[in-house]
Amino acid sequence: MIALLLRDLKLAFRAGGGFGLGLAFFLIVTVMIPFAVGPQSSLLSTIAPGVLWLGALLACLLSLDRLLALDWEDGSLDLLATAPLPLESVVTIKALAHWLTTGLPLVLAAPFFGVLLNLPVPGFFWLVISLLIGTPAMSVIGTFGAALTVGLKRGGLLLSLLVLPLYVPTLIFGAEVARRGATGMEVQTPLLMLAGITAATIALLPFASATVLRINLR
Amino acid sequence: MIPDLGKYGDTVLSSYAVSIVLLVALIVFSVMRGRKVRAEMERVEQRMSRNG
Amino acid sequence: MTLTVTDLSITRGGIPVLEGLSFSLKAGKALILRGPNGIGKTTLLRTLAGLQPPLEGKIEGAEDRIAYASHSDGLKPTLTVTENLTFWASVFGTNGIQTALDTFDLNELADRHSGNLSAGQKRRLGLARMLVTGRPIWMLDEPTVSLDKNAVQMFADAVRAHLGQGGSALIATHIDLGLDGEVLDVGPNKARPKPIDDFDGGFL
Amino acid sequence: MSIAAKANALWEYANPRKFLATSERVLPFFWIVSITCIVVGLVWGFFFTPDDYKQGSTVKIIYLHVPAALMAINCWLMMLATSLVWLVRRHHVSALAARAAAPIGIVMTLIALLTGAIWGQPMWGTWWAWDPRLTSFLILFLFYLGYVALWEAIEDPDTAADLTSVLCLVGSVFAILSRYAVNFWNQGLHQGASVMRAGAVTGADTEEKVSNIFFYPLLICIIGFVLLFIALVLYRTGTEIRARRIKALLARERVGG
Repeated sequence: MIALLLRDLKLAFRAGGGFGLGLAFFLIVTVMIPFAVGPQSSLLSTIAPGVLWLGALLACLLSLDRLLALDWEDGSLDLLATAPLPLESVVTIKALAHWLTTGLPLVLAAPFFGVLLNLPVPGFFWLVISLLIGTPAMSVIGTFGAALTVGLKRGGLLLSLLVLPLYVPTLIFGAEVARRGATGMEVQTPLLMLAGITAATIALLPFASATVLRINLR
Repeated sequence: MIPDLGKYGDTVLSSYAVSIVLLVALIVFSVMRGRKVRAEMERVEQRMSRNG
Repeated sequence: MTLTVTDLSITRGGIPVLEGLSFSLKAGKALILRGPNGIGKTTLLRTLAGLQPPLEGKIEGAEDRIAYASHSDGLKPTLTVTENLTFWASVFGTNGIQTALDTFDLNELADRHSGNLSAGQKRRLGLARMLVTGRPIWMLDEPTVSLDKNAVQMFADAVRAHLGQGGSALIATHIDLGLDGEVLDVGPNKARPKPIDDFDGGFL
Repeated sequence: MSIAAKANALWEYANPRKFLATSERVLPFFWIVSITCIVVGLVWGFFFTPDDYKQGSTVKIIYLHVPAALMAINCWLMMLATSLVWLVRRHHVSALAARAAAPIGIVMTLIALLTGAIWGQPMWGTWWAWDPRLTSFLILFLFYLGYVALWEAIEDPDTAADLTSVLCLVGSVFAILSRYAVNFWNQGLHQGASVMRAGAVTGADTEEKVSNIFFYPLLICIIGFVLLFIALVLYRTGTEIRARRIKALLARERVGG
């Protein structure tokens, strides 16, 4: 299992691995938003938590179609399916690798982009916390979507369509934590809901992902 | 014939129009596709039974 | 241990392709699969490897004993030869890729990225991957495609060595490799369609 | 007949040929009764019910809005049930019924959304408000679109049935989650959805007696929509069964039948 994780990380960091793609997209979104909505700092600081969350979500979405497709094309998935490793572990590791290469950099970069968008000072802490809790759920849900569409040519658009409604609860609670944190309101309820969703998806969704992957490998 | 709908006439009539158009379209498309598929199946079945 | 297949029927895309297939593969032997293209040799190998369920019949002695190699062999072009092999060795819980490097003459290439290898070298790496799994039954789908004469000879030697150590191999190929084993022509096992007026059958 | 025997008899309809024969026999009844109900309910509601004292004539929209919204949700529930049946018992008719139902669900969701938007324009002063109920229906609409798109995208019919069934199960859980999330996110402008009390639609302070006037035509419309849904599902499932058979026959012809 560790070997698979290390290999995926190695692949992501080597040339053509796609590491940094999400981060670049995140950067583009945050830099372009002020050009689109105007430079008033009061407006920017109001929308900052939501924009940063949405940017993170889209950056995550962008990298999903590579998550399993590369291993599908070169036959690695066939071999992993015949290996002693259960497929449930394989998809969990894949999601973890995706989070480490996409989600975690976004969490770490978010405060810097928060500065660009005039995020109020108390918001930084809650933004990072909410992203830290929420992005793993996005990776796990995304892995499910990737497993559903892995055998399809041009599955990218379909993948986005399938995953988008599944991201709604995470986005709502995550952005709510960041927004409430920025305005100094209590964050306990949405934070608990967000943590609950993440815990439940990590615990249960890999089974669904492995099931659909097995069906797709037939 | 049409009752007095007051100031909301457009609202009510457009709702009815949109809904009925959508329902009728759904039924018409279902039936059209159903007919087509049924004819196609008979054609294929006949060809298969002819060719053994 | 012997791989035994009894009265196996397999499907591709929901349509039966081969039926009534029975054979056994003893340790130390090879079985060459023959048959026209598209008859379902790949499907048979995938079914035996456990990637898809059979329609009917029994497969015994296959569980966790098969190393399967499809047309594409799961190698990452941005990883080196050593890295690729080490990865698969640890996934299958074996260690020591040195034997594999020696067997397939890959020592000189050990630090090259596998994307920079020639087609024949890649194929050798693919076979080395079979060896590091430590599994006794090799299932090879057209393994000699894109190999030159020398490489084919090397491949045949490698399979022979594997057989000599008590392993076995099931190979779908068109050429003669001079291996100790039988040839199985799956042509006669082509599935006959059921009568078409059987409506339920129309669903299969 | 014992209950077990009855249950077994029910599964016989999973045989496609029996399904086709039976549905053909009962379909005319469903078509006629459903369309009659809808026409009667709508005519009654449109011509013979008074305006609401607060909402004026816009109250007449409920005869379409409420039944469509109900069917939009029930259609997904039916797909969930048939998906489960497919996953557990592998009856092809069940999977095909789910496939046949999805576009009906799309149309019902669309009607609920559009009539809601048209009604919201004079009432809330805007075509679209991010009201929890409207938002939930928008999310449901996305689920339907994804479900249909996945069916269309996959070549092998059994694989498609398996994958869409799993998507339906997972989607259902997330749809419920979204519903709670959206409620939390915005308390909303929309009235309660208690259909059995049409008074909920006409404002809480309306007398129950008055709401009965709206209730009966609404009930007839709901019955009509339910029956129309059944008729459409039966008919469209028949179409899917035949399409599936064509595909199987052609595939067999290709392998040399």
